Amino acid sequence: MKFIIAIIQPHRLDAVREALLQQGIEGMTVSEVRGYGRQKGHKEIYRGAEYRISFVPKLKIEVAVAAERSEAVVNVIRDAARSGNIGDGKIFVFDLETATRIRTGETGVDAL
Amino acid sequence: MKFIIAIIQPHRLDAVREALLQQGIEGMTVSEVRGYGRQKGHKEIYRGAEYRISFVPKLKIEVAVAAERSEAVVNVIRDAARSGNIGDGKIFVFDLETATRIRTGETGVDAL
Amino acid sequence: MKFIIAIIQPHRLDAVREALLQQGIEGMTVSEVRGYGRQKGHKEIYRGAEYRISFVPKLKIEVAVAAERSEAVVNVIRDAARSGNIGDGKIFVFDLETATRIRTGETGVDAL
Amino acid sequence: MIDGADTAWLMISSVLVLMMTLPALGLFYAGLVQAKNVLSVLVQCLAIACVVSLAWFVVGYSEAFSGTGPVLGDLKALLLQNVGRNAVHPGARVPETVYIMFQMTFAIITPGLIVGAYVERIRFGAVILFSLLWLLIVYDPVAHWVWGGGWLAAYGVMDFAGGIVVHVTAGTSAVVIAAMIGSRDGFPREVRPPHAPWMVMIGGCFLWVGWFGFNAGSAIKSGADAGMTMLATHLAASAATLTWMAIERVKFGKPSVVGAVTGSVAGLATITPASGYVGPLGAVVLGFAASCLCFAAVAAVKRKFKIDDALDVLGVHGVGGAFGSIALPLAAGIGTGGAALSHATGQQLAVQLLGVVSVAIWSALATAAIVKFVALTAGLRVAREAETQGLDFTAHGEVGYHVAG
Amino acid sequence: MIDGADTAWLMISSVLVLMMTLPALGLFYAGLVQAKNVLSVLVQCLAIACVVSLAWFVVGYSEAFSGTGPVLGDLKALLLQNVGRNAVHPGARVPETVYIMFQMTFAIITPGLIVGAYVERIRFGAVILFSLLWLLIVYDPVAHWVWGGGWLAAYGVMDFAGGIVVHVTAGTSAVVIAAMIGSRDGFPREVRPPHAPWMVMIGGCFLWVGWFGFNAGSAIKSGADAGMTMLATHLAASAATLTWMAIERVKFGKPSVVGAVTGSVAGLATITPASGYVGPLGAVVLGFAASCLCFAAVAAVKRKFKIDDALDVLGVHGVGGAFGSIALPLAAGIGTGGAALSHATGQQLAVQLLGVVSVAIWSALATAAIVKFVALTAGLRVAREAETQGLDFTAHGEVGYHVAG
Amino acid sequence: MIDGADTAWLMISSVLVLMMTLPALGLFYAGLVQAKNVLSVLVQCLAIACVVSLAWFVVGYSEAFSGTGPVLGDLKALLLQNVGRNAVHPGARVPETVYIMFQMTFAIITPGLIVGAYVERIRFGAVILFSLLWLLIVYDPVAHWVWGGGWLAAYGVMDFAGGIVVHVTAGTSAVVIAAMIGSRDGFPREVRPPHAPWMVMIGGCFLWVGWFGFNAGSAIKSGADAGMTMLATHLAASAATLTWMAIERVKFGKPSVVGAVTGSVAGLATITPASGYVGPLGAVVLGFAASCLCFAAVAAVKRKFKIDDALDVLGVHGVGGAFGSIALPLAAGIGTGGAALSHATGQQLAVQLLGVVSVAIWSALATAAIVKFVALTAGLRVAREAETQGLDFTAHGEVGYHVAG
Ligand SMILES: Nc1ncnc2c1ncn2[C@@H]1O[C@H](COP(=O)(O)OP(=O)(O)O)[C@@H](O)[C@H]1O
Ligand SMILES: Nc1ncnc2c1ncn2[C@@H]1O[C@H](COP(=O)(O)OP(=O)(O)O)[C@@H](O)[C@H]1O
Ligand SMILES: Nc1ncnc2c1ncn2[C@@H]1O[C@H](COP(=O)(O)OP(=O)(O)O)[C@@H](O)[C@H]1O
Repeated sequence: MKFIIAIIQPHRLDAVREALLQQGIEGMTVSEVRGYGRQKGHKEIYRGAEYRISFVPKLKIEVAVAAERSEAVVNVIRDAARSGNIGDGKIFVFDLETATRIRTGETGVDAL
Repeated sequence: MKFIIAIIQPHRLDAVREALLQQGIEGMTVSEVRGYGRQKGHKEIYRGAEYRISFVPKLKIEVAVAAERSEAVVNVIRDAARSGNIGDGKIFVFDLETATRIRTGETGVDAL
Repeated sequence: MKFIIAIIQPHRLDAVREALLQQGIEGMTVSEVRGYGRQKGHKEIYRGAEYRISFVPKLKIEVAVAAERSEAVVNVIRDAARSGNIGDGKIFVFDLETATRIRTGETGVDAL
Repeated sequence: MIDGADTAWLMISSVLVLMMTLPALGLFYAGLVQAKNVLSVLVQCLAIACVVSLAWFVVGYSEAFSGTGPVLGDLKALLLQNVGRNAVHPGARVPETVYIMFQMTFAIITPGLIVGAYVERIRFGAVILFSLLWLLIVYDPVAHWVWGGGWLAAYGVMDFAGGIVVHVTAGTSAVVIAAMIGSRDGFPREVRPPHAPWMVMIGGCFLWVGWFGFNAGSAIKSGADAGMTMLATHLAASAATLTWMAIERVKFGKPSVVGAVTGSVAGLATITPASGYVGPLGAVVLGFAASCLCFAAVAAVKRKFKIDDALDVLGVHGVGGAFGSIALPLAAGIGTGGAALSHATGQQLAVQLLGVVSVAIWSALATAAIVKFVALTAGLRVAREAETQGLDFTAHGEVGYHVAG
Repeated sequence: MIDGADTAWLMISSVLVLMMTLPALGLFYAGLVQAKNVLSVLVQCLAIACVVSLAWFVVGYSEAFSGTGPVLGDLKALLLQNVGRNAVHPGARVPETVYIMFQMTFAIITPGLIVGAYVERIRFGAVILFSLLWLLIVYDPVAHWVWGGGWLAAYGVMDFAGGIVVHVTAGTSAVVIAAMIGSRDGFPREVRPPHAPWMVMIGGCFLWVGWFGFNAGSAIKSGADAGMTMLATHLAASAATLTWMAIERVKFGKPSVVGAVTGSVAGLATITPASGYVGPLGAVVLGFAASCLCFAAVAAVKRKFKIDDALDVLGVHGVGGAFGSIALPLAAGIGTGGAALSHATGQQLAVQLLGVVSVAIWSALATAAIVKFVALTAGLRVAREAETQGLDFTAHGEVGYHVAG
Repeated sequence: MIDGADTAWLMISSVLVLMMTLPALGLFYAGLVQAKNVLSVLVQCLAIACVVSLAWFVVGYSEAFSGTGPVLGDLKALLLQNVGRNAVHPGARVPETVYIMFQMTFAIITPGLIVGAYVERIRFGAVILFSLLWLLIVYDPVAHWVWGGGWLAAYGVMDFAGGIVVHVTAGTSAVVIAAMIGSRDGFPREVRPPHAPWMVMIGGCFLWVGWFGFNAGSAIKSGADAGMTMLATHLAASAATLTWMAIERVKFGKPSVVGAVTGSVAGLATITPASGYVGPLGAVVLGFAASCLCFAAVAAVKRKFKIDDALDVLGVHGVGGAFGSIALPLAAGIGTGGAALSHATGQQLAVQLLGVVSVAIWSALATAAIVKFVALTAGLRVAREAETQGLDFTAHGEVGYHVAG
């Protein structure tokens, strides 16, 4: 199995989720993160003073998939998450040794 | 070493932490995530309009352990986190190459 | 490629970010987590009642790097994040199979 | 002659009504939107308050309350330059300045209410331009017709504290601008729930307590009338709140906070025109009916007409205010404690209907024209990406919550 | 004859006291609970306000303030149908309607205070049923005894603004219902800290400023008595706040926000019965003693009696109100500025004690019976899972904070 | 003789001004700091309110308002023991107690304003000691000079509601303590933005509505003067708010919430001394000028002088108050509605300048000495780690937001 971590623009979440659903991927975990990269942060100006906000809000999506579907899923996320701007994010793929469904104790691909 | 990521129901955190403590696992990292899966989200109704909340609040627990303890720890988490309902979550196990304790610079199992 | 996860004290973020920048690492992802470990939580006292707060706020930094830079980056983070107190945190290193830049579709080290 | 007690009561009522906009209405609305738009709503309310105040000073007060022509005031009070320091408001025992101030707070909150229609997608410049024009073209004339001795006053229309002048104008205009600006992206399927019901509740509470200044202040005198008005206002709001909760309990199984507060506001909007004319029992009956009616109206606007009047200005304020204005002649006769009508009940009913309908029509037409004009000049709606990212950052360069340092 | 100034003062005092419940008490309590119960507390306060208001209108006011029988009013004011628009309250110069309104705001906040005892675990239906019965069986009779010409008034019991009528009734009843409903899951070891001390502070501040309406409004007249009452109230609160901070500084090393505000409320509850009778120095002394006593009481309830009176209604309000009521005859004599007692000091002390004890006993017994009844009918406590998940979602279908979109 | 209406107005004004500190100023400042310091700011405001109140009771009122010596009061009102229950304030028709209360709320907010200078790094003990000494050495004498019949009053200095007494003293002292305590770690490059602009907005709104008590209450009488003062205050704030927004729009492209509210406060501070003397047009002009000037001053303090007056007390309050005090003689003559000056315009200008400058010098010198003393005794600044971790936890043992359970 593979474990995919995607860092995306927050407003692409719905698009990515729908694209994954269409691929039959029905499980995922999302969390809020802040990113630092080529996309520079922004400035906020309060009372004439500039505040540099270096980190940009991003979402992290984690999906565990069977190894053979990994590439397809990466492609799907890439296409759905792309807006064409700097800061669109990254997709990382890891090897996943075991997966367990807590409720049933099932393991492996069945647990996903 | 292995790195275990468990996605659990928020209210099972105390149970899981105590179970891990009893196993002698004294370190872990927790974060808030939102999950999407078989457990469907809920609806909130405001002024007659329905709002679908697709994502369900979950907690993510991360624990690094010596490889030989990995299976036992997975079992302990599975048992402590189970409430028997859909949405109880998953446990993922990864290979962990190196671990370093920042304070002392110790590495490997000593760093945990 | 390697994927480095560091759990650090929140107030060391700026130091770590600057140290990484000097190493030429210009991308990273940060999130808020709560840690449990040797550093015990604190007590808050309200109206004479003690409340134990077991979890301590930490930050998690994730950085993907080319395999050959991994060790250097771990060392840089370790030095920048260290305050010498219990609770300074850990650095974990994982093998990263593939990385993709969403915007361009570039993969591998180019995507970082 | 100036009476210290009446003056003190009207001054404190002015403070209460201003508090209804700054910050009560702002909080009420800001809690209902998404977290990324919380600041935009607050600053829209603030900016409206300021623009209206200056416009009121320059020409608005003259238009509405100076002279008693049938259609418009006589503009003699431009820049308030004819208002002496010790001038007394005709027919009352309070300084002219205090009357100007009190009426200004009404002029502020009325376009403020319309904010609920266009939140989360309007350009900030459009808010300012729209509110200014709307004040001069809709609010001021209507206030003159009903309260300033204009043609509706001549007909004997009764509107104690603004069912017609405030709520019918705002409600009708809201639905027009909502329809013209278009729905929020994703409406109705993907719209997000209120980001901070607790904020809605605080805003609602301050609206409630401020409303005593609104209604009981409208007696323009401290005494028995103000007293009964306050009691009636409170009882109607209580009855309406419980009714809304009961409806939700029956229909959805759970009474919500947002629903309860919406019921309070519906009750308050409904009692407004009648508050000075009904006794306690009449007030309770009106409050009960208010929630039944507004609950249905809120759903109808969204589902039947599919108009994204985002925070239900028409359903809650427009319908409540119209209903209270029309039901007033009947409600005044329920139980003891009511006041006399201008006409016999049947005739009063007809007059009230005339007032509501003519004001609604004028508000709708004029608003349509103003919105058209704003769209062509300042531009009405932000770009899709700005809407997605939220107005707080795109229009004001700020972020509402920086809790994570 | 109606006096405009007295009327204006009583109207604005009513507004201030209502604000103490909506939203001040709500915020104060909501900040002290967990984030998952923030809305439930707010809506409990709102619902209580509405239920009490309607009950007050239907029968409550009659029970408490119509007629001067020893035990209960004469019910002649049912549905307020005998209250004329221009009726004047006997013995005062304000409209009857305003007196009804002012007293209603007291009737609202008193069961509101009890919310602090049962938060985070009670069924919403139980809140409503309990508060209604409690109003009719505990509050209204006691208000009649002390303020409505009942048997305690005949004895000459002094209670300027509700030490006995409000704080002793609420405090005693709170500990009874807390004991009967049982502790929150995990009490005392695993209970979570206040989720929003900033909200506690805002609520506390609005309680403080509202309390001027509560105490100085109870003079039912604008003038010297109201003035001294206001000054005494403020000084007592200030002294109590600093005292609580000092105690915490000495005992725990750090003065906390929640502690400081708790001190303020303890001081305000304690000065309440005495506020119209003491001078500035007496007020400061009372405030100082209030925090010493209440600080000890709060710890005792939790540790000795192991009762989960979650937000310390007995320890802060009950003990403060009782102490202030009993110490009143002594405090009135400290320094200049105090007012005359009904009896000689010693005898007054005995009468005050009688008042406090008999009201505490009645409150405790009646509350026990009411809670039993509610448990058998509406059901008292939510299921364990609902408590774990939080009342906001399980009872009201909402989430307090949706900051993450 | 006591007048009920004047008394009611002054009592409610006192309530409003206290609300300006508790909680309005607290919220305004707390929203501007980082999340880890939100509670510390709130509790600093609360503690200052309490310490000042007790000090006012013990000696402060005597120092400022008892007797008319040129430099200080006669201390005859120590512990307020010479204040009878029915005493009337000389020259007015309100009880002495109410006058004491009203003036106390001014004495509370003035050191409260200075909080903005030293937030996020001061020791809590230093806040208390500094504020106490500052009250006795700076505020009380200056209040006596200008309002208590002291030497500046003898010169005919005009300061209706505290441009000099409140804003010049606070602003000057703020910049002195800011310079002496040193900048926050990371200033100016790494300082974090306001953690909760919505909280700034709520605080700002309650400051605005409370300010009517501040300014119109300063008429010490309900009537025409209070009325015009209220109107002028509101118009100046409106004009200043819009002006600040316009400047930001032009300079940065976006008008911010924090900026808009800052403009409101700048306008309010500026109109304060003049509020009782100008007509509507003069008020609008002053409001407009206020934002232009304060906008420049805020930037200058930070950039030119590199002083970390963290929340811009000098730039907004000091500069605004000074400007309003000096411009008053001119503004009173703009349009109709103004009041008479003590002297001819030119001479009045000179007198005003004398007042502002002498008070600023005294405030600066005395503050420097007090700060030095506090540094040597209580210690001024927390340790670096405490600053990094935040004062909420390190000084008060609490956490502002526990949303995640
Ligand atoms: N080396 C990295 N390791 C981990 N996360 C990274 C890394 N580089 C970038 N990211 C994440 O990806 C986001 C987007 O990267 P950025 O360089 O801004 O633009 P792009 O995706 O267009 O290359 C960043 O905000 C950060 O969250
Ligand atoms: N393929 C997946 N990859 C990552 N996380 C997943 C995946 N499937 C489910 N999850 C996480 O596990 C949680 C529970 O899954 P769900 O399908 O709802 O129930 P169950 O655990 O009973 O199978 C989800 O809310 C989500 O956070
Ligand atoms: N076994 C572990 N797995 C995952 N995270 C851990 C583990 N042990 C510790 N941590 C994380 O590291 C943080 C610091 O650990 P702690 O034991 O308190 O101090 P130290 O880093 O000095 O050993 C913890 O708060 C937790 O977030």
